Amino acid sequence: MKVTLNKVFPLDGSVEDAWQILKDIEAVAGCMPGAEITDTIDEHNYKGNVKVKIGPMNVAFHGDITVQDIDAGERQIHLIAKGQDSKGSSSASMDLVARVRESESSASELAGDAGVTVNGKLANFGGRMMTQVSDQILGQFADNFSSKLATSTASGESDEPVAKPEVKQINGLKFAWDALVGWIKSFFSRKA
Amino acid sequence: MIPPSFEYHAPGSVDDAVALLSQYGDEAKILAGGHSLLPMMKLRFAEPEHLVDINNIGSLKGIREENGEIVIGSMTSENDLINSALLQEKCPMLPEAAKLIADPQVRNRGTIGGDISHGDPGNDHPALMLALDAKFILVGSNGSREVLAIDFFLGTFFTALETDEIMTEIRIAPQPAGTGASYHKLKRKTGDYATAAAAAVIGISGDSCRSARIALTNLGATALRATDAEAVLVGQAITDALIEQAAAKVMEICDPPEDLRGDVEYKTHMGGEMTRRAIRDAIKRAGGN
Amino acid sequence: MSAAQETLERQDQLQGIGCSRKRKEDPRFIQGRGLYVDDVKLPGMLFGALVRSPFAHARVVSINKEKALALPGVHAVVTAEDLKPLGLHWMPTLAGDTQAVLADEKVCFQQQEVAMVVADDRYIAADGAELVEVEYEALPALVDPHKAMDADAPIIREDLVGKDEAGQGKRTHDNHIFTWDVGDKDGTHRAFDNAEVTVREEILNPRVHPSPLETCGCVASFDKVKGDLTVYITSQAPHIVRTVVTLLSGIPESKVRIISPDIGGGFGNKVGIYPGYVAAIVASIVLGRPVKWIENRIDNLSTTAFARDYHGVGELAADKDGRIKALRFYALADHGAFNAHAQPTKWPAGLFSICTGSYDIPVAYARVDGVYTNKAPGGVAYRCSFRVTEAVYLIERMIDVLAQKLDIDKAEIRRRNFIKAEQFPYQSALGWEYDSGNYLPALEKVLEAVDYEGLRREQAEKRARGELMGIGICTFTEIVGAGPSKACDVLGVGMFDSCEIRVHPTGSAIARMGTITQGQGHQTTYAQIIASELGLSSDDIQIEEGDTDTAPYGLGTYGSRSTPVGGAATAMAARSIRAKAQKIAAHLLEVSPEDIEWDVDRFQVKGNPEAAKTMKEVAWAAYNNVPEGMEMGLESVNYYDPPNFTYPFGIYVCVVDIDRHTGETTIRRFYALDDCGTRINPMIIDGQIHGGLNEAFAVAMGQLISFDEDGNLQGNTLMDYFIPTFVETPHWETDYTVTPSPHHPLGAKGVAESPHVGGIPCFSNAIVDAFAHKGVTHLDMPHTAYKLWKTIRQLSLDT
Amino acid sequence: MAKTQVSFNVNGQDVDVLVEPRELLIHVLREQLRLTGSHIGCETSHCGACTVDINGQSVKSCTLLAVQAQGARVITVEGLAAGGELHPVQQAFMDEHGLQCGFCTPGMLVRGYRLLQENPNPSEEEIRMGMAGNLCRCTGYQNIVKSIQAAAAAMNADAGNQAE
Repeated sequence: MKVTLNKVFPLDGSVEDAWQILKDIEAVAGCMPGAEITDTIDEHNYKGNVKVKIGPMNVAFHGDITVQDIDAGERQIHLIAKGQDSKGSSSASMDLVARVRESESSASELAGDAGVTVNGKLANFGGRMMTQVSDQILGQFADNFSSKLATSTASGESDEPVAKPEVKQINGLKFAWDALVGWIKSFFSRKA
Repeated sequence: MIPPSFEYHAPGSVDDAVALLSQYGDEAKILAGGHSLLPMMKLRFAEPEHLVDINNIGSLKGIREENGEIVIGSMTSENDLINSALLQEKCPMLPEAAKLIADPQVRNRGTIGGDISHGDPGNDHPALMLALDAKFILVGSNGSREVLAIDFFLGTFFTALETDEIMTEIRIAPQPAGTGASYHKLKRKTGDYATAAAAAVIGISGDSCRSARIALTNLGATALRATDAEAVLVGQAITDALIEQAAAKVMEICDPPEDLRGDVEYKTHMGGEMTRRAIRDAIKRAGGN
Repeated sequence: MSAAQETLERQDQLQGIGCSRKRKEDPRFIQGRGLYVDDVKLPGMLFGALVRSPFAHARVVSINKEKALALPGVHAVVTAEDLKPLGLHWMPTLAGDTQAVLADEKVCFQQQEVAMVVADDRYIAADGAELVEVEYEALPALVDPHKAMDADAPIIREDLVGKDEAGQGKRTHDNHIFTWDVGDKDGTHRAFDNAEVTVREEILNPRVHPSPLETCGCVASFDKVKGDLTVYITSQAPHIVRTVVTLLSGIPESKVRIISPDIGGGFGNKVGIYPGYVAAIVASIVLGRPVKWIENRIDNLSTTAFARDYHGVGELAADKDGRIKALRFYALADHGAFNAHAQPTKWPAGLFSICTGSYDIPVAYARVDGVYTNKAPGGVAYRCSFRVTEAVYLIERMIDVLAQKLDIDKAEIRRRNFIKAEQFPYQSALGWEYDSGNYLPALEKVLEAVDYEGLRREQAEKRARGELMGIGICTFTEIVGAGPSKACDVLGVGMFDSCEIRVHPTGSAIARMGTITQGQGHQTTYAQIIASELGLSSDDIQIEEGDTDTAPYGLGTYGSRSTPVGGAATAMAARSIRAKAQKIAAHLLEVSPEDIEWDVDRFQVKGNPEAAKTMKEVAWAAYNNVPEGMEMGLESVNYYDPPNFTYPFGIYVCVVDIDRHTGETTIRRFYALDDCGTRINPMIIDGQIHGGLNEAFAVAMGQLISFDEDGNLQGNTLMDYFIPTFVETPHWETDYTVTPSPHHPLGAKGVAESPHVGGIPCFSNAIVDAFAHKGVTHLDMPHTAYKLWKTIRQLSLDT
Repeated sequence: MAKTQVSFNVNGQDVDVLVEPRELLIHVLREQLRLTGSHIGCETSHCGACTVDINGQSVKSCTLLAVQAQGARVITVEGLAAGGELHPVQQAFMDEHGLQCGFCTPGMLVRGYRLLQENPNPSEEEIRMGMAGNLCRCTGYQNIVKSIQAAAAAMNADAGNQAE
């Protein structure tokens, strides 16, 4: 089950500030809802987790993140994240190319092309919601990214945005996974 | 398909249940009818550490009338809805719709409160509640509050319920004379979720539409209230052309995921068709034609 | 009372052939006393749970058992590595291929068996299975059989690379299994070149699953002291299982006991030998304790025995009057990752060559190519004989296509092409000898019963109003009762079947069979056969099946072979007992055997019916007073090798109304006339037909095992997989004619599968007929509301 | 996981069992109490083979925890016959050929038994709706409908006789 997404999100900060965050893999990972880097093997290889707990649903993926390419000229990174859930019953992978660039409409913009693949139990029972889910995850990633950018760029309103990523991450999780879980659930549930 | 281990709690009162929910927070799940949660646990998608079984709380069961309002306990089973003389007389759409849910055995366990609380757009009661303009009583550690159906469903599987809250009652105001209601559900087979379903509550005076509430099942991230479609009808003389316009408005707000039941185009058109049928029946029952 | 009346009364008391007697097996079932495999609980029994692959195609990089083994109550985690030393990591399939028991370095379909966790109970086993850590390296999955033989297709069976055959003759690609063809290729091509009219249609029989209500499972129990292996198993062919177990394990067949207890429906799902069985047997041998393995429903729908997945192309050549001059059928068969097709060894496409159907077609050619894909193995006969549903579906759809092309009525075109009664025994263009049939009168009987003309008139009126009504006709011929051992064997064992009868001194009897009932009511019908042959009440005749220690060797029950083969063996065994009994009777009556005649339940002296000995009396004498030099006792065993298959036929009509706003279909009427030759128990026959029609309804209208592009299964639970309930299921009308089989000792032909085989095309013909006036010639199954609405939409019929 | 004691009444007999909270009633009935009449067909509460009667209601015991049966009156197929007499529903299934492989039959019987108490004179449609939670692969349902109708007739005749 594979879905491809091409998204562009407006950013408040400058292209240069945005690039400082984008090229920092740990920072980027921090923008992924529920994701964390557990150890750094080298500058191109990391191990990480994505944990999701929503409604009665639990999914925990652990796997590898490989930095295929960091192109300072293009201000573009290419990541591949591959993971299996802790029970070995599902697997997911994401091939993400993200770049920051100038924009007419906003200070700068974040452009992401992602290919998300799910296999196993999740694909059996939740596969057909992947587009919505991936879409929302990527959107949430962008929101968190711009929040981080906002907090990183010194400004008077620094206290407000600080809380922002927190909140957004939680909501992001909820929204993103609600759809998938609700769908999976509707497969099995009859009535509560 | 074997559920994982958990600790089991069977509180005898709402207060005890709420206490357990506040104590265990995210690790606790409420067990109502169990026909949503247990299959998910068997698949190991859900692994709550604590199950709070509220089946022993008698106060959550039953259907009564209270200052004109119909009051339904959240743990009232689908079959109790079907067999309720009060509902058959004052709110016949509910027992009729309940007959379209699952199968007889499941309807003995499945509860209206559980169906609503999951905020699953595939469940039937959310749309019915929207069309009936119902109110929900939620009880938590901070006491009791009332939430309108229209404010309750926030996203797929995401409702206004806080983790320490339990839905205790559903309250439905009486329909004024000259009001008719109908629910039409298209499904692949007995026990299936709606491919598309529509509930319509229509009030008429003379041959024109006095009031209208239309809601949809399984056609979006939540049950949908079709206010634009309602606006098309209200204040107008009911004609086939008008019903067509309403159906068209309904189709505009449908955003269903594709699955084995059908693609977006099919489900959207079925949303329109179920709406046509629901409106026509509702009008008949309101005394129109 | 007159002698005639008195004879009739004695006949009735036997409750023999032709009587709708109540089933002898029912009392235990209605009181919850059936014994199914999961009901078996042996002392010290452990439970096995399988770890399955989340990928359709992947390398198994590593398997870590430690966490699972550390869980209290887990006794073992079995993987391919453990099976290798025993040579049990691969097993033979019924189709000449081999199949991985537990994934050997790679997995080739989703949910493939990777390891078995053996624990104290099913709860701990399930917990343990989650703790087995398997590292996979995903490979590109091949899902579409049409792409299987592309140059760049991923190779599924690396174990076969370089081998130019996989047990079924030459192959031309690493994902190619076999090419099988039959008939006069050149003659057929010529006939098409010179034809006045030809039609061609691509016709799919989608992947479905028999899904009996009881899933597959077993309890394996190895006695380390005695060296005996006993296996309770959900098998439609216990004797073949025993032979395979011996071939695999080296345990002498005399020390292997296979018991098929009550079986909760088979429908082809329980013919094969599955990895779970083998893993449980090995675990029991290794641990010296009984081990139970039971599938859950997801496992069942995902792994054990799919059916169909035949991607066909049908072509007919005819003259302007619709007389068929030639037939050319092709099918691409998706066999999944291992060729575990259920079939007699020499028949890689089963009996697909029955595809000329009920029609007199001078020349024909059929070809089937089998390919591997990353899907579960199988290709079983889902309530039919091997690939007969696929064959009948093609011809019964194609003759409708031809009728529409020539604008000939769909009943009339069948009249014009039927094999005539006087042509039997009939040699078909593809090599079969149809033993008997009488199609035309049966068709006329049905058309009259349903007022066919009236239905067509009503349809015309409805079409004028824009409504959708369809009338489906199916006039099919089945081929069942595999089979003559010269033509059919399984792993080299000829497809005979057997019966052993012992008559006890007091005149009751026990018969043991090589077949095994799964709901067909063998314990009743076999008893009725013996009752009529021996003149003993069927109440007093006990039938035993399924225990290889007591029953004579037989090939089992599938392909409607029980009555045609096992039933024949029963009659023959009974007849040899009666022959001996006649000598004893003559001895008791002090006349010569030639001077006595058989009358219902007794031997009487010709011309002096008063001088008679009942079979009961003879039975007693058989144990104390037999003629000089005769062996005592009254028993016989018969191994029956049928001279030919039997060819039951049927005429079905289905009337449907389709809601043009939702695509929903209402089956208004379904009329089924079946001719299965001699009818042994009409009540049971009707029940079999109801059930077969309902499974046909399920296949035609909703069943589908589907995959996404990566080989992930979709809808593998009963939420999505369509099993009709009381509410969706239509009312069935049944009827019959009787054309006995000339070569079967009783004239019986077998019936259980006809309604499935004939029902499916009848539903499809009705659905397509509803759109025929708009030029629609074919719609692939399943005919769901969703798919039909799409057609309605395309034709703008919904406005 | 600690086990808890659960006490309930099965087919007129009081029983105490020690179970884990996660144990499903169907497993406890079949494996601890050896009442193997009720079967497991789908595990997702679609097929009804596990149907038992709990406190006067038909319930799918694959989707009920054994701990939830505390204090309940449970009737399984083994409890339908009384005093060596088959229940009319059992007799009717035998007379009308309402079963084939027998796997769905216990669930059908227990559901049919309750249906006829909920509605002593069901129409064919009411029978089909009332039995819709039980799947059968063998019979095509027609003879099961006949069986329920025959049982209803027999029970009503019985009731009539007693009334006289």
